[in-house]
Amino acid sequence: MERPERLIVDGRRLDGRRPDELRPLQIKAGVLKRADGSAYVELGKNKVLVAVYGPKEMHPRHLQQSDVAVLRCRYNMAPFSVEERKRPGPDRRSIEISKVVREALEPVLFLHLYPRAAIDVFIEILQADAGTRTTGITAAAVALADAGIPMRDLVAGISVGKADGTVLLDLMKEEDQWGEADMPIAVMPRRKLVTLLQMDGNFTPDEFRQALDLAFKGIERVYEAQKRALREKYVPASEEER
Amino acid sequence: MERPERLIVDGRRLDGRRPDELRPLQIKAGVLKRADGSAYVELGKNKVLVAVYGPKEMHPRHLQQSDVAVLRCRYNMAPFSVEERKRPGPDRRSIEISKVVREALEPVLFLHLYPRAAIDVFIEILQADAGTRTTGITAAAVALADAGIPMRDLVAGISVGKADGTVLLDLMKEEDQWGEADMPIAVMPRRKLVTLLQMDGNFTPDEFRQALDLAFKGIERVYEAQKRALREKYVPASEEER
Amino acid sequence: MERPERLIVDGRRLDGRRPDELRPLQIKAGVLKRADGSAYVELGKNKVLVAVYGPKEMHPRHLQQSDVAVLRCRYNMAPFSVEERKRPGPDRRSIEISKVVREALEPVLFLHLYPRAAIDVFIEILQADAGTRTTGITAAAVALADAGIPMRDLVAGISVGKADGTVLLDLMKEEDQWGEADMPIAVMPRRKLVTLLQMDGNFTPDEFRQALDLAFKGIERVYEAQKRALREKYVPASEEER
Amino acid sequence: MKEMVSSVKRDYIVNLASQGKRLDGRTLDQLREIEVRRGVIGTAQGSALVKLGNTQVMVGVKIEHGEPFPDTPTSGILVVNAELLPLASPLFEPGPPNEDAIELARVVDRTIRESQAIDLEKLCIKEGEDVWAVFIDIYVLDHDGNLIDSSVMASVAALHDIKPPKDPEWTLPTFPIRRKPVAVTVAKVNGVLMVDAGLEEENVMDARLTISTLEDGTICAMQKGGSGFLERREIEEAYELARKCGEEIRKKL
Amino acid sequence: MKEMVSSVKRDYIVNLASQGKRLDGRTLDQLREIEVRRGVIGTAQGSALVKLGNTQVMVGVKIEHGEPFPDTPTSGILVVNAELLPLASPLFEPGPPNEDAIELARVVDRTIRESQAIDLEKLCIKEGEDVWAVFIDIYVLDHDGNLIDSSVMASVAALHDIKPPKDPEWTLPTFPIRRKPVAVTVAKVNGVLMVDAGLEEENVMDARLTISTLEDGTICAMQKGGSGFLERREIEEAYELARKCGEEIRKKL
Amino acid sequence: MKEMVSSVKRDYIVNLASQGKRLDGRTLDQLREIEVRRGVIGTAQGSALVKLGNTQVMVGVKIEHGEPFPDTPTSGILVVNAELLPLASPLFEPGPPNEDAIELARVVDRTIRESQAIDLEKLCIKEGEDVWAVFIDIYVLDHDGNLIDSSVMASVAALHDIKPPKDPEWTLPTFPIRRKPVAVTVAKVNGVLMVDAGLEEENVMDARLTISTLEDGTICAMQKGGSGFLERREIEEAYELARKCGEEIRKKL
Repeated sequence: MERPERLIVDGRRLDGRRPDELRPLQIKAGVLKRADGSAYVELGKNKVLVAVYGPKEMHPRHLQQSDVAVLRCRYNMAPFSVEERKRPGPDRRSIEISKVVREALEPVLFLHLYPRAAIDVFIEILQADAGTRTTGITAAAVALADAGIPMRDLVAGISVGKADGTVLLDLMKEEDQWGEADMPIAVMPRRKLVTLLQMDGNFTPDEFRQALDLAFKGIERVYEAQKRALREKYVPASEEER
Repeated sequence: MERPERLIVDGRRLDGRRPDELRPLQIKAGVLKRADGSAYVELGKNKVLVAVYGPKEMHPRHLQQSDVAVLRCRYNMAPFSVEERKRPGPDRRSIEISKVVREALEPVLFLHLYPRAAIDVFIEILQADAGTRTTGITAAAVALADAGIPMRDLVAGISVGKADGTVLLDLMKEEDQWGEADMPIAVMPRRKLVTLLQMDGNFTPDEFRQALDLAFKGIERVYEAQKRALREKYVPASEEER
Repeated sequence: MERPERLIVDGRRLDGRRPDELRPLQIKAGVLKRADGSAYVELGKNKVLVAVYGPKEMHPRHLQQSDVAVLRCRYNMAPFSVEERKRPGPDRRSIEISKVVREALEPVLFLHLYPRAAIDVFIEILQADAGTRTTGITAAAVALADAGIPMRDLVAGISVGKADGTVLLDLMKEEDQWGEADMPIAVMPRRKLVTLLQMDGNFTPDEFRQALDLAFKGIERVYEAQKRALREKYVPASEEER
Repeated sequence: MKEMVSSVKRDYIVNLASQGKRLDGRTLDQLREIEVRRGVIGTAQGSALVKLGNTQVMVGVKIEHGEPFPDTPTSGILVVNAELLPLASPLFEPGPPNEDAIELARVVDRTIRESQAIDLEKLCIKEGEDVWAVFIDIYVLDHDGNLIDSSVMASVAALHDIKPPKDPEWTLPTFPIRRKPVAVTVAKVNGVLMVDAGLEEENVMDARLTISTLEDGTICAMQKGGSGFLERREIEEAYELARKCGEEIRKKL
Repeated sequence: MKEMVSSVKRDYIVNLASQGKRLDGRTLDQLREIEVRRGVIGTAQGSALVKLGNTQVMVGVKIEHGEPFPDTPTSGILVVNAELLPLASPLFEPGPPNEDAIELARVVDRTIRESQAIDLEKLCIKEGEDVWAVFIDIYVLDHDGNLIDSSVMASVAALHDIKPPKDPEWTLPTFPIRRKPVAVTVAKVNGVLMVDAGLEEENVMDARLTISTLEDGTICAMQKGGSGFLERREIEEAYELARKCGEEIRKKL
Repeated sequence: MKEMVSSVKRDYIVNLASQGKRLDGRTLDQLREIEVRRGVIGTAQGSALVKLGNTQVMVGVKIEHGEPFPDTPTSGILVVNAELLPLASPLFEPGPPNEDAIELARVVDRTIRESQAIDLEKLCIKEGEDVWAVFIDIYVLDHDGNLIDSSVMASVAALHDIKPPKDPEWTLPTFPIRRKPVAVTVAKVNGVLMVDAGLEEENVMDARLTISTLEDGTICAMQKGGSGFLERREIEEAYELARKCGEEIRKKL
């Protein structure tokens, strides 16, 4: 595909969004039978499924921690999730993402409640269109809640970036590919604490501050959608109307 | 190599056999010193060596089963056993075959007699010419008996199939490659219980029944050869003549 | 690079050495902070760094030996240590060398003093120019001494070989590549006991004896340099002058 | 890989079976509810999500350029891969496909390949050099039993969903798929045969026999599994079940 | 992978930090001593050994022919690999790079790539077929904390040390390196921010934020690490520290 | 990898050795019975089965097209691989070759390569592009000691058994094999040297020295193994044993 001459025309992005607009976001909790908790999220063309297992006994035993539960995360892309078929199995990118996603979720969990246990979070990217790691975090937080695991707060993720010199919320694939900067961020929304922050490209100090502003705005909306999804699962519709 | 115009001419196959005829079959028990039991089988151009170790302590320990012995099978082709050198190590085909071979042997073993133990069956294909998995099973049963492991029955294997529209016993390489169907089967011969059954190609329901008939005929002959091999090893020739 | 017509002209080698001359040799003990012992050796263009850890608890536990410590050696080449970038990770050559290096060091250690323990020797070839395994042994012995591990003797390594029909001490890259024989050797210098001996190429029985003679001469000089390096580290310069 | 089952549960299932009954009220020859959704993944040329009771399997098919095998220089390539994702079961672990995943992929492969459902000869671009490679990736999302049958369903549905790739070298009007092979796995529980075993039934079965058939009743693949044995009579009964239930499944695809 | 720390040691470091002090007497915004040695490896096109306090990192750069990626047919290739050698720490084990080594390599990669320090477009030999591949191999020799910053330093120093390869196809006068990106990692210890954490400080930190900047203060890469969180205020403070210390480091390169 | 030996057994073997005797009645410089069967595998170009006492090693040689190494564009390729099959010993485990298997393959490789037994220069088809690759696969079937010597025997016998491949590009009348290098491994048991150690002797030996020689006594490869040491005198004695027994072995090949 060729890069279009401009990614932003008259203040509108290729898909018609304004710079501070999110793509359509749908979250559903409790979509799998076997998993202890699960969630399915669509953000634009991203389709992400997450399952949580645990707290459960840690195997192999020598990885048990005597004072805390161990959180394990696996971010994985389906072979058919991208334009060119991806070979199954972890690559360097997915290993790094699995690590930062784990570190983005750890701050909200009470891991000391479950010494010697393991909590597993499996993130499957079924269809990818930029922002998969942050969408994965958004889904993982809902799946953890669905599994009934006590949490200090949810974690919501979103990406901000820059294209054609404009700071943008929630990059789509074309903006990620041809834009000038990409900054995934995850936040505990209640107290606005940042648990994941990565960036590549270029930001002036001023653009960086704008990007943070925009990110916190986007996080609010993601958080609302997360809460709605959990309410939909646990509060019967009729009861909610009262 | 080019496919010959016909695989069966005047009711005779490329090597002169009739449709219901086996290739020459030779079985020898107890051919290795270190192994607890062993057997060597030649079926036509197939050359197969099998060793059995066990029952023995299972390592690693976390794979022990508290109520039964674990049977482990490894089907492996020598790099020089086929036309084009095969890279050493397991591939998807050999992993699948190892599984179905194990499931073909399990029904005759009294695994509950040896809790926490392991029984290892190593099948090496030294020269391959179609029908290696069933020849491997035939050899494995003899090797298990040679190891003195109690068995309900032997297991005998053979392949049936179809070429030029004719249902055939014991496919050779050319018939396997250019024929229309291949059906490996393993049977506990005394009560005619099927422990392995696979098939690919195409069979009408009627051909399928013919194939089963032919298979059971072939199994009889394989069984006779197995018993002869075990007798040759354990009954001194002179004694047998009495 | 093309092979020069002659590797020895007027009794002098490409770098001006006589057949029985060593390349410049520098040894430094205790160059790393984290390691329990370490050494850095330059022999000609070879640059080798060795770290020793241990005796320490052996993990994984099932590899513990109830009566002795286990010595583990890893010989590894940096990707940038050779002309064409070497892919990281062990290859067959480095696995074999790790084994013979371990067997070259074991005779000087009192492994029965540390049952259930492990001693790790990590040999990193930072720049390679023939003779890396023997240089690695030379460095490893100093690093073991630096770690305070009791030893019967040091072990000194050197390579001898043949080029243009002349038996040579301490082959450099060009002599190794285009010469007729290469024989790495490691010796416990005090009693002249050989702990590593390998050879490839061709030696008449007479050349072989010459090569051994030359090797023992070279080992003496390597041993002197090893002792000097250990003295430099442990005896303050001022004190030594007294 | 079987899950542990309590002996009470085992006895209960076995008892029911001997009376021709099952845990979820089905008859022995009754399938669970089947839901097939096509076109679920936009980045795949073809895709489908199959729900068979609570079992969920997604399949995505990618079509790319590939080099033909030397012995079939004019034939397209078919690659089937199955991932038993750790999301789908507490017993599935991350890592390369184990023997269960490999067996699953290979049985699906044989069912599709041997049925000649895909006309691979049409997928040649340049003899001996360039052909179309068809990658079928089976993604098991939720495991409640009978992965073989549901994976064959999802694969066949995804193949029939294929939109040709946007590539100047693709010249066919449509993807050359022409048949609907269907696998039916018959489980043997204490001597009783039943179709479409749920997970708890699978955990107590002695053996299983998968029979893949075509519209006309032709068998194109079989696979026995499990540590038990089958009598000849049972094999012939299994074929009848496979034929009957296969027709039912085929209507959904 | 964190090492075990006694609670006494932890309390001591935390206490010092709350008073703006550190174990080795530094201030919170003070780097350890930096020593940069270039040209240490003759078999590499460029190399450098960096000592940051007791931490030692060697980098060797090799330049070889390579095939360009299909989507960037005129662009050279950059490959960054990091080895946490078992020589460097009792916690590093032989084997393929683990998640820590991969993260390290990828943060260095992004810092160099996104800064456009190397003009990759100049490294094309023949469009779509042959380009120069630049291999940066990071060799961690002694681990006393702050591997990211020291690895970026050693990589940038090695890139600036490059002697073009002796190859008839190399036609540039020099290696096309034009900038000096610098990474500064800020550690958060019990709410206190400090730069260039030593190993013992790293072992008790809650989180870290690496910010890579260029001469003009532009940010080209960031990476948060650790199981803790950061407030927005802390992120902005970290940037100021990164800018200030970055300039100091850049002078050494 | 050594097997456990009881101290009684150890003492017995050591005692015998000190009297110049051995478990199976041989003298110290006596080989076990050697049986060499050629042409045992029809799918290989050359093959041999060697029995050395109860030790059994099979070797199959395959000849295929290959690409030459850049630095030897006119030279054929020799690849030696050894598999310590789990059939052969309770201590051999399935999996990729461990250090023992790799050492075995590499000692055989050096013995054959350095003896120039194969004229690799004759195996060039098209300079820099296409040469013959000779794959020697060593298959250890039954391990009763002295795998190196038996593997060299079987490899050399298999090479001398080669029927040229049926390939239009093969133009030589015969396979260019011209020598018979032979390896003799001398074991040192409590200071006593003996040839062709059986498994039980290997399990108590301090060290071993393998010396590969040619017809004229030239040494083409050596390898010391084991955790012990050798005196110079022992090395020279080992050479004499290698030369003497080598001649004996060569007659069988």
